[in-house]
Amino acid sequence: MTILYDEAQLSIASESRRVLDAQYDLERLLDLVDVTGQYDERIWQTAVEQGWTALSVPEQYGGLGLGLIEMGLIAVSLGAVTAGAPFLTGNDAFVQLLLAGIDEAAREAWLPRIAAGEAIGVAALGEGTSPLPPVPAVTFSNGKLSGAKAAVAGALQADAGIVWASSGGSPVLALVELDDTMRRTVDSFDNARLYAALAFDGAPAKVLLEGDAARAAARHALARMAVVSAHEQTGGAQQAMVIARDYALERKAFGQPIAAFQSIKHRIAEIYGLVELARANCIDAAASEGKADFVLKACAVRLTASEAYDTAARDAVQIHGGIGVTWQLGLHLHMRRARSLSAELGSPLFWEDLLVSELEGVGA
Amino acid sequence: MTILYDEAQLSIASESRRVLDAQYDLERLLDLVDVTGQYDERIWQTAVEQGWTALSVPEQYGGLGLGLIEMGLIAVSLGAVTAGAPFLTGNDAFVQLLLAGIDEAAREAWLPRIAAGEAIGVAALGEGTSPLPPVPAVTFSNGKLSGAKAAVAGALQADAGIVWASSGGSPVLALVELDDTMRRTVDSFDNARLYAALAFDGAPAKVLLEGDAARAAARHALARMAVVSAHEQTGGAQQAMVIARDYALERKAFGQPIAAFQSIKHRIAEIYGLVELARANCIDAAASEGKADFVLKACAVRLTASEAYDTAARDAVQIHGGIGVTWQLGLHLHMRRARSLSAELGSPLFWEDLLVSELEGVGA
Amino acid sequence: MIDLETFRADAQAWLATMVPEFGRDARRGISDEADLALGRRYMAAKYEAGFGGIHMAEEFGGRGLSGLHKIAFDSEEMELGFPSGYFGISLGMPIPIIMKFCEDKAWVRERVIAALKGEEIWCQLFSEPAGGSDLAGLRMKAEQDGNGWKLNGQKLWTSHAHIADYGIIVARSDPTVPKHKGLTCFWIDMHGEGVTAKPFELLDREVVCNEVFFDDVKLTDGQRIGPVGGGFGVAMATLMIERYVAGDADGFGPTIEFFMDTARDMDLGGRPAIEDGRIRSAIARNFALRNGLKSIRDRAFLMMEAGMEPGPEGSLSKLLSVRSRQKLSELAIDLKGGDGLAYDRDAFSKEDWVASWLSVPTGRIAGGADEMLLNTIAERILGLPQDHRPDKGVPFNQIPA
Amino acid sequence: MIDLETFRADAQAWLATMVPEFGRDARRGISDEADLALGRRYMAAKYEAGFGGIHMAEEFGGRGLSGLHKIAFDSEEMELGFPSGYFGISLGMPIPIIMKFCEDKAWVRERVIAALKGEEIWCQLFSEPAGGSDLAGLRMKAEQDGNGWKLNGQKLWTSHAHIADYGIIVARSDPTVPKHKGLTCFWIDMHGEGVTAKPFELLDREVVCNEVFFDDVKLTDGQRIGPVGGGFGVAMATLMIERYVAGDADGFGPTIEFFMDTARDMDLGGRPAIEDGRIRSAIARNFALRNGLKSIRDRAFLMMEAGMEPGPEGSLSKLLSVRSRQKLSELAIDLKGGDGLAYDRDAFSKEDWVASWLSVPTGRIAGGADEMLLNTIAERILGLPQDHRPDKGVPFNQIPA
Repeated sequence: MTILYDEAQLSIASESRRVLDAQYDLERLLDLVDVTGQYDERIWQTAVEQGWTALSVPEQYGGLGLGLIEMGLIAVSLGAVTAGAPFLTGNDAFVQLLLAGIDEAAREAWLPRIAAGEAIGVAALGEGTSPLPPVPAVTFSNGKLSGAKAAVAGALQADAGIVWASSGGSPVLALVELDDTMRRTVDSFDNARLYAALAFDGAPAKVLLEGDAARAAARHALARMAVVSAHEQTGGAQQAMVIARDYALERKAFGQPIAAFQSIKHRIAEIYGLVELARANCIDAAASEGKADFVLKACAVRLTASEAYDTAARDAVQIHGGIGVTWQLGLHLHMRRARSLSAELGSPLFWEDLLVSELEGVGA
Repeated sequence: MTILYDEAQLSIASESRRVLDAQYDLERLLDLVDVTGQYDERIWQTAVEQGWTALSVPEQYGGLGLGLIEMGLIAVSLGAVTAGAPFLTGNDAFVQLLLAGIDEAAREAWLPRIAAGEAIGVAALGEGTSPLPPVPAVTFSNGKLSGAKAAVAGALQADAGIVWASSGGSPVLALVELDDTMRRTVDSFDNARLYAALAFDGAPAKVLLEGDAARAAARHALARMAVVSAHEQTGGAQQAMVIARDYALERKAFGQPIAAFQSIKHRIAEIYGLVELARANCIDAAASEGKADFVLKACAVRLTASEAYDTAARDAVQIHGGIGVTWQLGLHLHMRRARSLSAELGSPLFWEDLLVSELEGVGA
Repeated sequence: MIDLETFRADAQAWLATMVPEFGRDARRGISDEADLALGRRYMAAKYEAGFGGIHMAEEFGGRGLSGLHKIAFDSEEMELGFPSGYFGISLGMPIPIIMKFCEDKAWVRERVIAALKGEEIWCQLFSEPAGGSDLAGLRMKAEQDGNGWKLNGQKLWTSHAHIADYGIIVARSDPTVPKHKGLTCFWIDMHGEGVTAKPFELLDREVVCNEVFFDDVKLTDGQRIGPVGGGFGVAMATLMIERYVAGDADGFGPTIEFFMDTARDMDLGGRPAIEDGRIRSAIARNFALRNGLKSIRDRAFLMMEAGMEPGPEGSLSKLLSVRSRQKLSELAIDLKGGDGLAYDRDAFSKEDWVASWLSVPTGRIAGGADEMLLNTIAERILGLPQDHRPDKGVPFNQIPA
Repeated sequence: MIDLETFRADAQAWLATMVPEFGRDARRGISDEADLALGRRYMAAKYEAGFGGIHMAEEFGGRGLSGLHKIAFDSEEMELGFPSGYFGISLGMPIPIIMKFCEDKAWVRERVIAALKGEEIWCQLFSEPAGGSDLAGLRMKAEQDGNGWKLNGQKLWTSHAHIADYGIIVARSDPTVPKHKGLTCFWIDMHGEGVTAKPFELLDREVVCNEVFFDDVKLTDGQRIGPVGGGFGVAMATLMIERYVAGDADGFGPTIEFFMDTARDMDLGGRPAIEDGRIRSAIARNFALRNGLKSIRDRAFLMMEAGMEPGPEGSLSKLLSVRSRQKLSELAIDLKGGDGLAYDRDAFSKEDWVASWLSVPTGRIAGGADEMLLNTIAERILGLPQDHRPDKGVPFNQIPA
């Protein structure tokens, strides 16, 4: 893998953005903020039609067999439009974990449906404040799962999940079909993320991996989710920056565009720096999959992309002044999404610790 | 105590500043940077003449019996001129520890001489990276001290020290007369601080306090040093800010004073905020002596004053552009002093931890 | 005059008795209309109890106490979440302005008492689409009309206009002179012909602000406040009146103790988050900031009590406290992970991290954007030059739009 | 062309053999003169070994390799602390300029080879007391004098002028036109009549910069570079030439691994500092920053190799890396407490926190102050407007001083 995008990749980037821009509907997105259980079905339909659900599924299971770089480029475009369909990251992690697992039947059952957009999967790894607890409190025994998982994005509408659980002192990854009794809606400040806590009360499940293999696969899946999510954050950050820049050029105060005031001008330049660092780390991390330092690179991009999106969203609102804090302008969608993407995969503190552990050669 | 200065206090502030400004000699201060063992004797002579050495010594021992507020005001003035005589903080801590101790003979021997400027004392509490190690490595037994103390400001020229040591598992504060065999010069980036590591090899010493009483007195002395030093930092920060402001008003680029560019203008306004927070915390901490939350308030002012001085010094240099980094302009004296005051009494991390422990009611 | 501590104790005692009827819990889940009605009842009770016009003269039903007494009451009241927010601007700025500038004193007395009792609400119509920070850039037209005036144009960001009975407005009476010089101030009847208030939602769905449209609104010259062309001065006086209102070192968000509770409850790598250096740093830095701001405020109070003019450092409070609250709220939400994502629409911004975080952006704009506050500090306190302003000294109608 | 990795291996091998004679340890404690002499010997050896003019044509003794090869060599060389700093500007800007603009090619060839061998040193005389950031505001006078020119005035910040043999200078040849338009560029003999270089010390006592005084210095018109009045363009070309020189994601300070070693050795509250959240945060944030900058640089190299124009994000490296190094250096010194106060004047800024910290302020100014870099990013990349410039379009001699 190289950190230069090739022609095909560049066309994925521009084409996905074009398709999404054409369907951008601010009113619809604003409607999704307040209600639980709804998402932007048209965008997801587009994702299916465009083959994005098939992207990372191997060809033998009806997919396109493309890699993390391509997945990331789609995520950048989805991030830019604060897409109201939260399945990309979870679906991809579900696919990765199935591929890592030992259960060929499960792959054959699920991967073609995922690729075709007929089913949606999630990875339910986190509990409480940790996106990957060393010893999960959810237990697996006698083919059944018990216990609760923290808010999982997309889980309100997903068909199946792969769950990080403990089985007699050893970790497992277990595949479970989700039904409504297991989902507890989390009413959030960003409801288009479709958050649900998952509560298992003896739900039947199949073990895909156990022990060290499960731990390695879960770590990899978490890192991969972080990288996909970082692309989404970077897309959002870039878009918030562009919105802020355009407004600063157009809005006048004291007889000149506010962009001529260095407090505004330099702030946008600083955001540019954060966005470009995030983008550079995105490319680097995506190209590192399969290498020994993939988790390390995932930590690096997670941190820079979170910082970029937080700063861009916060400052874009501030640069807009009063109009920036109105409901109708919708700039708060970036602010909400920056926060939800940051909180849902573990705090910066978790990722800082993991990064240093990786540098120390300890691992999580 | 109130957080409003009274007339007498205001006159201490203005008079000390007037006296010091009149004697300010940049060349002399620059000369002190590079050589070890020298300090600005004229400034110290002035301090003695002005009664600053007598300030916190009780009247019965020939002093003025004034409090921390007055001591702080002198420190602000000394900080503003990056004074080349580093004895104020150490001398004051030496006095406080003698007063807290049980040895009246030692008080009678030392306090009048300190007040008269005939002797100089220091408190040697820190070791390695800690300004007050819970279990000091320096030991006291059979009337003798053994072991080493980290760089102590003023110690190259001090006559006596009070040392934080361990005696059979329990802490003690011990008074020791310093001779040249005990001093190991620390060649520093701010040599006017007269740093020496103290290395005791069976030096005769007298115990002033032991056990919990020693611990309480040492904590108090450290907090008081932090408060005096914070005043010095605040004086330095304010001065660096004023220097930066004046230069920004005078220096032109692109046809206008550089102060008209918001990157400069807002930065100076931000420094103003830090300086005023530091000043407000100074007054509050000095007025809190004797109250239960004195250590807490000392932590707060230590943190804000360090941040104010660091930022003011760093930004003042940056605002000056090229001229700011020349030796001859001497603005680096503030940069050096900001760093030396920050490093010599323990890192911000130590003070953050101590502050939270105090809030939690745990203490150091 | 009753001493401050006795007064504070009286206030606390009275406020405590009001909690069941007006406190935060009583307000949960009720409609906006019901909440406003509750607020009016609370204001009436407050007036009745002698806490309505604390620092006003007795002719207004006030107690003639000092501004410090009022601030003491307000600080205590703020912690309880009473429905008094509808009346803050009304009593804070327009009422003092009419007391200072209007000549018909009987009419003024009626208005003041009705406003103190919560029966009438005033709003302040300054900002416009083309100028929030740039007040003097406003475009609302005031034309001579017989013996009176005629208003046409639009205001924006007017808090509570949709529930207001009266308003103070600044309009451009002469576009041919430089922008600061062509403004005139009036009071208006918000129910009058041609005035239309359209409330809109902020990002947290709160409905406070309005667009207000003026369509040939007729005023008598008696509604004019201050001289023709003197509107900028009146507006500035308004903005200065409440310079020393009760600040909040917590930036109107949760306390440090609340953050510590959050951090104690959270696990971080197998230990309570409060044991982590980064969290301790956040606690320590925020404590130190707030302690400094409190010390600045206390010193200002002591100086005012002693008849001195407090220092300009009071202007730091909103800038520093609100900005730092934003990052602390983000950290708290992230720290809570899955739990941090949940949102309770009825939560109070001093007791909930998401509510706090959602309310910060408005706080960083309202009452002066950060950038304007920095300019004010730089120019007024430090003597640094004004920004370049191409519109300076140019007749308003010759400034390019 | 030799491939990059083979070339890098060759370079490493050769550099390793040079360490005993020219490495950091060999330079400790020797005089400035001896160090310069050592530097000249090193440059001669480098030329001899074929690493002198890596990307230059063979007529100059070069190898005709790509810019990437040169950058690869420079990165390897930088880690070893060789005395090559005296020749960096000389070879980086003046030499390419004379190669590009001067017509006497035989003379140019002589100069280039002498400069590559370290026998001659060039300096670049741009900044003046009245203008560092504002290059076009310079005041140095160039007057027509018979067939030639006469220079009078003062330059400032000229690196290595006191050891230089030649210089490139920009002077004002016409004060009656707007400031960008009245400048002309020349090469000069630094040993010539009327040229006086006065070196001065920077805050870390390093002697690199000079004031240079010009007192009726006579030049022939053959020393002119570019057209009369075209000096600003030549100067800009100079500044652009080395846009893609080897950056250093560590900001020319210690590596992250070095910081980790520092933090492992330090006690913090009874545990190694590296276990503390704040230290882990500093490590992680700095790693992520540097990793991003390295990725930007690698991508630029790949694009150049592929014949594409690299993106403008390359301009972020100095701004972000040097600024972050400042805070990391402060933290490291504070963390070391008593030990942090010690200062070794011979220490290298990549291997010592105090040396690093003392060298940062110069790094934040040299090659463009942070504020100018932000302006450049904002204006050139993001299309934001220029700052207000009262001097724009005004004849130079009518701009108020």
